[in-house]
Amino acid sequence: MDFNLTEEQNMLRDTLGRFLGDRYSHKSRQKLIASGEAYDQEIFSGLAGLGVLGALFDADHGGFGGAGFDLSVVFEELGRAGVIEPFLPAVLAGGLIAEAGRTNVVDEIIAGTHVAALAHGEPGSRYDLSHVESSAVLDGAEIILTGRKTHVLNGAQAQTLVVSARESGEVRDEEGISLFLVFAGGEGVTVVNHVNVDGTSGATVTLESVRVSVSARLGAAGAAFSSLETAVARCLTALCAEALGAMEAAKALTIEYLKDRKQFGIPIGKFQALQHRMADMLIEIEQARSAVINLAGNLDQPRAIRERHVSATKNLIGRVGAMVAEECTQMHGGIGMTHEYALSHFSRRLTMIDHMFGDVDYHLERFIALRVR
Amino acid sequence: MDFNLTEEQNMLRDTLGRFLGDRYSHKSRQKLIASGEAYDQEIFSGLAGLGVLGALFDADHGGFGGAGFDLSVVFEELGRAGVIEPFLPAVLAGGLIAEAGRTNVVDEIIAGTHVAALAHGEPGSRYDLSHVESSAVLDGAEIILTGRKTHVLNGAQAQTLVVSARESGEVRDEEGISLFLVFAGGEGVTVVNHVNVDGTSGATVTLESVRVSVSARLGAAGAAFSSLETAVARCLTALCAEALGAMEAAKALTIEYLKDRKQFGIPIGKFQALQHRMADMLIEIEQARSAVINLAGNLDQPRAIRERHVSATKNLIGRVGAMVAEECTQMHGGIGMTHEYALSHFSRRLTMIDHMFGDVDYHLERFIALRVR
Amino acid sequence: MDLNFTADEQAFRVEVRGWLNHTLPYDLSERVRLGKRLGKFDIELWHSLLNERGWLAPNWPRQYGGCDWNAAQRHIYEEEACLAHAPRTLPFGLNMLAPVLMAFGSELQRQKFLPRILTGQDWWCQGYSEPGAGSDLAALKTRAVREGDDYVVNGQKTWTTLGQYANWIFCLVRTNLDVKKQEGISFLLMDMNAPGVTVRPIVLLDGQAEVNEVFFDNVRVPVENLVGEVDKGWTYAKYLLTHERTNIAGTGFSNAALETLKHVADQVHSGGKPLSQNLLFAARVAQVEIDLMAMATTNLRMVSAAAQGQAPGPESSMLKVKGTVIRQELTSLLRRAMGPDAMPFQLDCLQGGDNAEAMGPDHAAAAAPNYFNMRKLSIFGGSNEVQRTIITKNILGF
Amino acid sequence: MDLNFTADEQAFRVEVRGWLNHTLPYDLSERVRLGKRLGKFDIELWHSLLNERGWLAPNWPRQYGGCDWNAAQRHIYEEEACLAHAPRTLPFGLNMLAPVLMAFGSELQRQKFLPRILTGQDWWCQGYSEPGAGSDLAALKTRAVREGDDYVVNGQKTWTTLGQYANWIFCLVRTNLDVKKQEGISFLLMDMNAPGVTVRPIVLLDGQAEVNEVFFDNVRVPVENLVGEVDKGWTYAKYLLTHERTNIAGTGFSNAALETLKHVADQVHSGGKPLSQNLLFAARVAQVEIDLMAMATTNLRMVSAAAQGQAPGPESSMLKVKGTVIRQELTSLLRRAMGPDAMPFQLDCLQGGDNAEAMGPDHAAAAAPNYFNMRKLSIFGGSNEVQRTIITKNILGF
Repeated sequence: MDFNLTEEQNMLRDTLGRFLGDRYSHKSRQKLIASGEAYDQEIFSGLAGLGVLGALFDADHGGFGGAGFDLSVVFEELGRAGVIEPFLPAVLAGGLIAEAGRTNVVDEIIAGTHVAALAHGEPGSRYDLSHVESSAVLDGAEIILTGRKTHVLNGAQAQTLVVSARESGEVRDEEGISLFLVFAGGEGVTVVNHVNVDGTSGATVTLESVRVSVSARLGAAGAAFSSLETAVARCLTALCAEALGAMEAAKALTIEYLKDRKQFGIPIGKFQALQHRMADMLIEIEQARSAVINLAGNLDQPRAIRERHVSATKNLIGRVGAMVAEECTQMHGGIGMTHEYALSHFSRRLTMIDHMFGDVDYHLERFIALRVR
Repeated sequence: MDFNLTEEQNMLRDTLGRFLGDRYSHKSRQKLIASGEAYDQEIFSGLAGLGVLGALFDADHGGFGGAGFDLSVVFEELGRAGVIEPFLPAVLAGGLIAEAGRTNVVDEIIAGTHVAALAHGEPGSRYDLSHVESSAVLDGAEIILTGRKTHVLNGAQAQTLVVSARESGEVRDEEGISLFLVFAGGEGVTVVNHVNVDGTSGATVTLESVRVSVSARLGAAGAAFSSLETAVARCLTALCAEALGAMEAAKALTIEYLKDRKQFGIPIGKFQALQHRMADMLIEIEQARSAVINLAGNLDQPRAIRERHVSATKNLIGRVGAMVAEECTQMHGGIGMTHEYALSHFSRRLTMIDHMFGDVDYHLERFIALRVR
Repeated sequence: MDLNFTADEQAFRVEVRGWLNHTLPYDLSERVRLGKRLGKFDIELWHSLLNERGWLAPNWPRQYGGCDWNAAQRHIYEEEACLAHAPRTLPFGLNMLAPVLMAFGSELQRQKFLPRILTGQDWWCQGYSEPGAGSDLAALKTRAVREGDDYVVNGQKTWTTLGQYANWIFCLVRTNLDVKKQEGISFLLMDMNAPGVTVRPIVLLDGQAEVNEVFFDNVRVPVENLVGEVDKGWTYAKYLLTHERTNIAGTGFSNAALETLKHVADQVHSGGKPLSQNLLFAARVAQVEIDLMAMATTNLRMVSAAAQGQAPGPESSMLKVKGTVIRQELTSLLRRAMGPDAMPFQLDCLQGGDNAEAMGPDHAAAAAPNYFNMRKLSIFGGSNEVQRTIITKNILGF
Repeated sequence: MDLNFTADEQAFRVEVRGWLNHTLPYDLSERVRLGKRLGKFDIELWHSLLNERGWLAPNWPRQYGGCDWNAAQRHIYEEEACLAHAPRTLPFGLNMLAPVLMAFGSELQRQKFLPRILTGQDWWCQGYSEPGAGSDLAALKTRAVREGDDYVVNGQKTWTTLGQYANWIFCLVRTNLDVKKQEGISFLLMDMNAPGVTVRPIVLLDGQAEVNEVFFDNVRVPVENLVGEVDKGWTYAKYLLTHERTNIAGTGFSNAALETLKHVADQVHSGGKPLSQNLLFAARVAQVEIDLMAMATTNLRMVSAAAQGQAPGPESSMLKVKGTVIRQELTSLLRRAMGPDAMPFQLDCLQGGDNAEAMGPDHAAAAAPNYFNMRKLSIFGGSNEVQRTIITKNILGF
């Protein structure tokens, strides 16, 4: 048992922290979002140059990392700085493309010159990974894709979409789902961008009889569910680590505020009621850190173990995330609610993370269902 | 809308409060329990003499009260003093006997000269009111009762048992349950007494082919469920009011302690962390009072409304009861855990009330199931 | 005790419901129901409709054009208005300034200002908080110095709700530096259009500019706009806090929000069945419903005790805290009910543009912004921390 | 990072499990499993079995007869012992007094007392708290006055766990009234059989006399029983609080309690199906399991940091609070799982008399008493309130 990062991971963390400390701020992010841009290409390229994207893939796929703790190190730092650039899509869609051996695309993703997005969610799917109504119909050497995909993370910024569609079975069957590489600008593909509450970008993708070659299918026909689940497990490792970083940032702001802000002539951090609530929050943030470690460290375990950790960690992160967002806002008072103060970004992001890939209750129920008997 | 007690209720409350203030103490109760007695006959008779039992029945049955607010006024005071004398059986069994028009028995119950107990729970029934395995078999003009009844409140102190048994249907059917008056000393009836954690007394009753006359049946054959549910609703009004009284007593002890106890040179009530927790507790006790009022005031409403209030109130009382017991103990520190300090009685009683006729979760789920659509 | 309303009260409820049904514009109530944002015009329209009916000022005595309703009537009106998704009325003039003017203002002030609150001629806002004076309100620094028949005011107020629409502001200002901080404060009425007043909107984390900073740079205020006596403003401000705080529990809002939540949980599906049939979600809803049932009675008990002339104790603090917790929990559950559809920030839809195609179910656009906006409930009007201290102080004596 | 145990550690686990399986008497582990009460004999038996194997003192260096296990080994042993339902060992001599003697005691004291802790010749108890000195421990009043070669001790200690069985007590006593309260305290070893020592059991709300009051009436203590320097006792007491607090999180206990709870929830039925299939109950169990999974890692992280020589910070306070919350929640759930069967007070069954017919399922007798008993966890060893203050002070600096 060893809780130390490798030297490479430590170096990457430090480099990343320094770069973001110098180049990324609440002000610059808010300005970017107000401008209507989904992300800052210069920052994204700069981070790619530091190896941030390479760290998300293993050596077989042209990267130099790819393990659970590589994901968690990178995303904790991204979360701490409140980065909205499209790194999660690289884990999600990028991971699926890499698994399918499409190395040329992966190389471009690692270089930061190509964004691929996973188009999987649908209007009625909520958090159910197997809910796929979009259809894939074989027509000679081509496949015809039809359907509507929602909440496609960075869908409008992507050159390539990884689209899930059903080749057989009923709406919520795990069997019968396939994944296809689709050119985002292709015929019949409509992508409508929107900004999310937390400043990230999503898109709604409509596929109207989109024709792709059979070779666009990733893996075997109808057998993509397991790959999807694995990719989401990796994405949730990243997302939970990002949440941890956001918690640490919110905590740091609140500690400073408790020291500096005076009411009734003394710093508000001297009020015992706030002290004790702060203590409970600090304890829970340590719990969140441990939960991220548990997930990152069990990502390569057999499915039964891995998925129990996925649900345990996402549940805990969701609970602690809400606590941190709400308590930090409350301890700040009005100032913590203002758009121009950095806490507002972390509150929004922590809250929205609970809406991604299953919330507190969804994962609690899933954890129970996954009980090892 | 009127939140004032009637003049009679106010008088009864004051008289009762004075009597218990003079005659009842933690010390005397602990001594009684240590002696092995289930209750103090003198106290019981004294309270009966004040009209406490009469207040539980309406004029048609020889009492002078019987409404929801009569129950709540009486039991709040009993709870505040931590009375363990057998008043709940008078509501439960007494209420069922009264409903069936057996006025001679009711007269004795009101006089305090006769204890009747409801023998309904069974080893596997937990909180399900319709779970009755005990059987009642018609044999000419007699009925043969067989079964095992558990957690019979004051069963070993009762002269008469009101026994539920099934005449038809399956184990958890509402149809098919009947109630019978059974002489506690009768042939085939074995009653084994035990003391509960909170000092009250329970019993296990075994019925081995007990023969009773058909006239011992209360009401129509197999149709007792509705009466049982009503009696339990009345009992829960009393029990929740008792819990409220216990909360008020625990609160009063804790307030005194926060004022008197010094640590680090100042009264611990000056520590803001405790102040704020105390404030939350005070708020919840007001909620508990309102919940008792809601139940008492809706006891005569149609079943759908009444039972939603039963479950809402029992759920809230269970939650607040645990909070009050745990927080008051914690704020006291070690002294709050000692047997000889009165708080220990209220903690135990509040905790055990959650185990009677359905706990927090049981009633939460029931409240959902009773949703008016 | 009797939990039933009298026949008169029931008749009153029918009257209120009928009037709301007939008068409240459908598109306005729909926007309230869906949590969309209201503009100046919407609020002024609703005020004028209420004023036509004579129901704009339930708490005011008749002599000033109020309804003089008793506690039960006010409660019934509040309940019906919320369930009908009527916009809330602006409290600043109606419930905050007016009682102070009635109790402490000059006859001139009453005659000048009270009617204009009803007609909508004046839109009042509140100038209490300052950057350095939040929970510690008495630490305020905005100075008013007497020069001839004027006070000259310099300083800054903040968190001024809807100040961007207001033409008048009532302010606590410091008029005496030589006494204890509570004793050097005065209560001034100030024209927002006077030279030297600047308003700067503050955007909050829901993306909306609901509050403002208000700056005073040598603003001249005629002495006749001083309320009551100089240096006695703290007394008037405290009067506001313990009196006339009707509906502090917000049970009407919570009842309406609960109905909305249940409706949504029946519509939205999760795992192939309505969310309302998911036991974990249903349990959260039931838990808050049970708490609300009790709080509604706590509220009525306290309203009724006040009506019987019992001195206001810590009850309003209790209702503030519990009411806040319940309202915030309801917005949190509505947000969660939306699942991923709570994510998009749909500004067009929130602002009610009809041409905007909304994503997700009905309430999706407002769910997250309202959740964030409602965080304010536990911060403003005396933070919940301040309320908890008041509650315990009342019992412990320190 | 690597969450796996090494091959050596896994082999160690097998060894521990094998030994426990072979050595731990079945009736003893059954009583632990069912939460029944243990007597003096039970504890002494288990100590002697461990001592025979050389495993009684995991934290001690080998020179004193300890195991000198590293953090991982101690963790593994703790986990296995709890899962096997072994009795806990007495911490007073082994984990509290011994480290102080090793660090600050005289050679004579070490040679005299350490072996007798292992052999069971001495049963130590702790004399810290007093009626007026709980969270504010330094306010203690028990006086020790030097008279010739003796200290004469007068005063009272309280909450002395299992003091009724002890023949020795280590005490904090006041030896100097003229200095700050922390600076006039000394650390004394006292013979419980000395004239003037009286022990009075305190019955707690679980009906058990687990703790005691200890009275000192002119008790003479030879000067050689003073540990370290006079008036420096507070330093030694604090040393205890920040060092050698292994297993403060109690993850081993909680793991075992969780297993028991799950087992019970499969056995007990509610509404015709196992309680474990009731989603609300299952959700409560799952929630605490998830918290425990994280805390187990928090615990290992902190143990591992300490092993790498990082100075102990507020981590042990964090583990104390969270560990307590989890353990208390587990006893609360077990109590609730029992339904009405948690009500009877079955003293005979608790004390393990075989002739007593127990009512309800296996764990019914102990469920409520253990729930009540475990309320102590958040009170003793530095109340959770004191721990919270420590945690925040560490970060805020005040």
